Amino acid sequence: MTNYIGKAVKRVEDKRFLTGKGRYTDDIVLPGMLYAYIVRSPYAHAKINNIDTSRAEKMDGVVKIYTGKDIAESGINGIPTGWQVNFKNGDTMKEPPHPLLVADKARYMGDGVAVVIAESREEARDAADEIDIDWEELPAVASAKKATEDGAPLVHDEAPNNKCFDWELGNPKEEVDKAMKQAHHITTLEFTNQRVVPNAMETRAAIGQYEEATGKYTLYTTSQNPHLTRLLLCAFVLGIPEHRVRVVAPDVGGGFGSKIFHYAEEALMIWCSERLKRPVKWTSDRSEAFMTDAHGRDHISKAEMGFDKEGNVLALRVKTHANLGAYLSTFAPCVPTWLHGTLLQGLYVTPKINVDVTGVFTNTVMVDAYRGAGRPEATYLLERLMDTAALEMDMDPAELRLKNFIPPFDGVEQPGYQTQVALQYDSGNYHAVLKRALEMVGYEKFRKEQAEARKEGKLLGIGFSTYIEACGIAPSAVVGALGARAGLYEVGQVRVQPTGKVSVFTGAHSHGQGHETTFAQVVADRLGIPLDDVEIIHGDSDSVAFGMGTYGSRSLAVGGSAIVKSLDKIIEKGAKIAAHKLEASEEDLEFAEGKWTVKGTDKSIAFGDVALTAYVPHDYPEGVEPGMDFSSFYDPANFTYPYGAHVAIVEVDKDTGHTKLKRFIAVDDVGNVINPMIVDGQIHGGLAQGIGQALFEGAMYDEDGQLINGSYMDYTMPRADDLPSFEIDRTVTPCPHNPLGVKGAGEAGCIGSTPAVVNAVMDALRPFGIKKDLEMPLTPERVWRHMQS
Amino acid sequence: MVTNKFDYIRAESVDDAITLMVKHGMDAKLLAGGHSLIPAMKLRLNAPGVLIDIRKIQELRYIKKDGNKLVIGAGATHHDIATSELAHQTYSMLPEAADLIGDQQVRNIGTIGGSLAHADPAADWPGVMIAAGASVHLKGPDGERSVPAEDFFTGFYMTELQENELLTAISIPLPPEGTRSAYKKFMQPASRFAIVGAAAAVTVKGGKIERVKVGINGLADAAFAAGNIEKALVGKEPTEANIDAAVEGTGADAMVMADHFASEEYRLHLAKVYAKRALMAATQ
Amino acid sequence: MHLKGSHQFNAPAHQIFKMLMDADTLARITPGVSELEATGQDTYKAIANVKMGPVSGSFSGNLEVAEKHEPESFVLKIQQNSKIGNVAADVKIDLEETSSETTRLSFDGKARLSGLLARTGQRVLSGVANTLSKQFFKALEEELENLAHQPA
Amino acid sequence: MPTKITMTVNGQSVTKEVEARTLLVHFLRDNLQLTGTHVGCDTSNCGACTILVDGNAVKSCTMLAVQADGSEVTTIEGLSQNGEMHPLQEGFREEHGLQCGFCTPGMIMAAVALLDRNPNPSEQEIREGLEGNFCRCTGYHNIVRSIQYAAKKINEPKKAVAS
Repeated sequence: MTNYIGKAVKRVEDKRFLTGKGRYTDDIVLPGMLYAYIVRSPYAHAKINNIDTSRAEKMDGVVKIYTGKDIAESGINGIPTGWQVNFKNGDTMKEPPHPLLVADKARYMGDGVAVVIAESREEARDAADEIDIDWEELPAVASAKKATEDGAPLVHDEAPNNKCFDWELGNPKEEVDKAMKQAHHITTLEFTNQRVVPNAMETRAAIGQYEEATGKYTLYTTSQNPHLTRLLLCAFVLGIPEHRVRVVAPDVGGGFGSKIFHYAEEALMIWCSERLKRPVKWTSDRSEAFMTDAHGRDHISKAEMGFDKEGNVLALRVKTHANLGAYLSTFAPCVPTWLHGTLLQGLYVTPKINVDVTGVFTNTVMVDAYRGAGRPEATYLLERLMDTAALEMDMDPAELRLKNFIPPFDGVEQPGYQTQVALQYDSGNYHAVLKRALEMVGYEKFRKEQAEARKEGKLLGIGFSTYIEACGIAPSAVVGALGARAGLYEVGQVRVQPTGKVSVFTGAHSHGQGHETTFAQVVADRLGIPLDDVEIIHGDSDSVAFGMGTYGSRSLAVGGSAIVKSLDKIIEKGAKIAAHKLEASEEDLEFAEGKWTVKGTDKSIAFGDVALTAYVPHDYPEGVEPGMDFSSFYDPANFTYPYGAHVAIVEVDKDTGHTKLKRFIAVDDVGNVINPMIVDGQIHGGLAQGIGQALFEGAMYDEDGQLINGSYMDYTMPRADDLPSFEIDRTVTPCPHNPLGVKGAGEAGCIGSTPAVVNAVMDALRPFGIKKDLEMPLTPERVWRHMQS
Repeated sequence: MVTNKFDYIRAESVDDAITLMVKHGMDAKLLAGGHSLIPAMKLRLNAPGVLIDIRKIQELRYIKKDGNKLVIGAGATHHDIATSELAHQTYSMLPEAADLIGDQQVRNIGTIGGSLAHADPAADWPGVMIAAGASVHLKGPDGERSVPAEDFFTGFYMTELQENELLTAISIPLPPEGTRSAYKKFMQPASRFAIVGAAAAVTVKGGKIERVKVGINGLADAAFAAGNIEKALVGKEPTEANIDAAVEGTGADAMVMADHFASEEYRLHLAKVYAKRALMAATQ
Repeated sequence: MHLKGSHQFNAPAHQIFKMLMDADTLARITPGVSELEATGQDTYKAIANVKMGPVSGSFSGNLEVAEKHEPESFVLKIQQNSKIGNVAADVKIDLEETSSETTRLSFDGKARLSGLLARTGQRVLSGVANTLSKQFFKALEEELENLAHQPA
Repeated sequence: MPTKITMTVNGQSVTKEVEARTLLVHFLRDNLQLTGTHVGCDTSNCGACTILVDGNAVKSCTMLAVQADGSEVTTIEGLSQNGEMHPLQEGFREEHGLQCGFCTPGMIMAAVALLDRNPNPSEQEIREGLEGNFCRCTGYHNIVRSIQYAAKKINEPKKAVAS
């Protein structure tokens, strides 16, 4: 049996994780390894008058202490950003330097100031306490909106009003204003899409290893994106030769975006190792992770949606202040613009849309992509508008959506759908997912139950959300035109070994997504060989030609397609060899079930025999090279556009404001599915994170820029008993432009779920009037206060 | 994740622990379950020079009936109490509260003595002990003494424990017939400590409340007995209306805490709601 | 963090005011303060040891008395640094005579925390503040009582 | 001042000298190279470091190695017997109860203790029993299924084994 696609194949990577044999960065111990501890700013904004390391240097086991001054003096460039978004007037965005350690001034609580390197973790930690820093605290600003006001503290002198860029997309503002004037009803929301902390369970870690004898550098790092890290490290930060640099991302314990980016600690460990000629390891504590891992979301938005009398959407107007943090992280400028503004069409035929975004520096840690990246923010905005509008216009929220959906199109017979905000959707049947969700929830029955419950004073609520996302990032030419400083293709190499076993090298990286299984299914299925004969190799820049990593639900759509391209080349070459061996013409052969057969006969040759012939080419077709090893670069023709409908049912405790999520229904369309078990798992995880944002999570900076809930004692992570079992289903609308017809599933759950939950709470609170200005997370006190007001 | 350096000594007995405390003075800390102390030490919020480990002192780990009292050794873990039939028979709020502390891993290691001596105002045991009318037994170089739970908690992490004194046991008078109890807790969602916890022990005779005791934790800087409720309910029928009226004003003269999870106003509101829930559970 | 509280004392305002202006007394009654050394007119160097439950830290820094309006009010400006974080506080203290022999002392101000204390201490901060102010009031009361019992 | 400690880890007796401040999790990872036990936080909340000490689930980041002197310790590496996966390990694989694998060892060890005390837990009891363990990947849905799978397997009549 070699038919693997669409089957819930158990994961091949599980055995090592289940037996404690996973190999994460912090598990790695190299001979002679030193340990680094990074001293960080306790202030959000402060001048460094002096650093005295003399006492610390004398501590046991201390090998060396470097400060920001050492970094500055060695002339290292800072960490660059990978995306450029210019001002509306054409001026280049502000891109202040982001040093590995700061020398003059700290710009967020957690900014690195010095690194202590010692023989042991304990000694490095002890010595750090003996460093004396003379700080001069400066006024700080943490809110994106306040930061743009006149007189606000400046994070970087070169960015007046802390503006990094301002940006606009969609129809001209005047057209949208005109359409709004004709609206029968306008729903307006002003809200914060709060800052959340990705919180992958494995904290970041990095080991730098420089070998003097060979001039080789190795970086072991917790990265979703090892090749890009290598490129940035070599070409922009340290100026070291890329061909002598190996970046390894071994087993990585979750990322959710936060490990896509090139972080200062990675370059710092390499730099320290080069100086000390010994490997140096840094492992983040959780408290440190809260302060220094890039956070997600943090938009302050005003959104207005105009409707005609019948409830048809006429126009959408959005103004967003996006917090970028103190420096620009790798994808920071792209997230609130090209991953947010472009998704504001949603699933609706809104004829006029204008979105205006200001990117803002603040004295907080960097903000960048977090599961969904921009798309959850867009979805939250649209779906809160939809449910609120339905309440205000006294319409059914499901009906209002069905009325405004873009009609079905498959992208083959019917063309893709051109939005007002730059994208062209590939294929979709949006009515189908919502109708299926309504069926699963038993909508009419629920409304009756709700009415009964209300009579008894119980607060039951139902909330909807439908979403679309742009995944499979992305056509290089398109993203290049939008400001990306790299291409976004993927690399897939298939190496058939002489015995017919297959090694596959992918530039995508797996940190929980199960590539080692899903990709192997694709390969085994196409080649007609047992799954066990396929090995997927990823995460090591020395093994894999190149890669753009895993994020934006792109691995299978882009990385998988690159592998398919190479498989096609293998089969094509195999046919030449098979034809020679079978003394037939290529056209007379067909490849199926792992063998080439002369059509209409029982003459055939197995894949393994062809492989062996390719490596032992004694009897071989003329003009054909020996070996079977092909590498392909796949650059997609378009993004992919998964979509779905989510429904939440909640009960609010009238006495305390506590929300209990009772049911969660998700119907997603992620295109074709290779491994339904893995896709379901991706959806589940995304749902938990999206629900987490709605009800529990939120990083809180006080007005002095202090992160005041930087530990699990104060930052609420969703636990098993906070969540119900999920009820999920899907429809399948294949992607018309990639060979697998897949769209991507990693972010779907996280994008759709947040507004569904918030809408459900608002619906539960309906007996108290129409509530719309409740901020996430919907903590019991906030909900209780709303019931009082 | 790295504590400061310290010396570790395992005490073999209660007397041994006291001798060690006298010897090492202010620089020493007792280590029971360690689930408050060790995390603080890992963050370097605390750096004692000596840890005296009392976790393995067997003479401290018991739950037994002694005459008309239930006596719980300070070394009994939360799990021990959660699964103790004896504790359940005495006051069902004992295992009920034990089960709401931390998580299974914490309950396996954390001890009642450690929790009471630590006196975290958001911990669950203080309110329960007050409602149970418990006495806390202390032993020091000058001998033994006992303090009513109601007087034991004096402030934020502060108790009647004097220097070099060890909390050895808690004794709880067996309740009169017709007594029921409950502990209800509104959790801080991240740490799962109590934002407000209310323990109620109610004795009903002939349809009237003969005795009632309510302990509240989480609300103020120390757990306290809600005297207002006692005054309002004794002699009354345990009806919802009477309970509603009785919980009014709960915590009114307490120094109420506030943080980003719950403001003073909200905490005061919750105190009423949870006092009522505990009372309802113990009477209805 | 908002700091707020008040307490009634059995002493006239000027007496309390005088007492609070005396460095030795202030060092004695301020919880945790082990040393208060004058560095100039109304400015002090202060060393404090705070031991409270899970937290134990040695702080050092400055204390300044500003905006003095004897005997009605003054502002206490405190900056204390430690390995576990820093505290900066501005607290206005008002003394209002409620009768010839009684005075209500109220304080109102803001403490700003940074570093580890800010990040991990939120759950305990208002409790710490409450207890410290309770201790302060109690100590001041005792100090006033001692004074009353001393022969004039 | 290093202290000599002896304990039984996964059935083998080990004696080592450690600093008093060495956490049990660091002892396992650094001194015994048992890196299956992970560190996910520094406040004793996440449970990634959960192991069994004398049969009880504990968070090894909140216990000193010296406190475990004389104890019997089981880590994820010691769970399979004679090359056979424990029903929980099997359950997590069958029901896709893991993704990135980082929380998995702690989650499984917590589940071992959970089933030990309650061999037939309801879904709600499983969810409550996992309150000391965070997973960021799975949304817990399949972890619950995995534990149900294992419970069923453990409670099956042992005839399969006997034959």
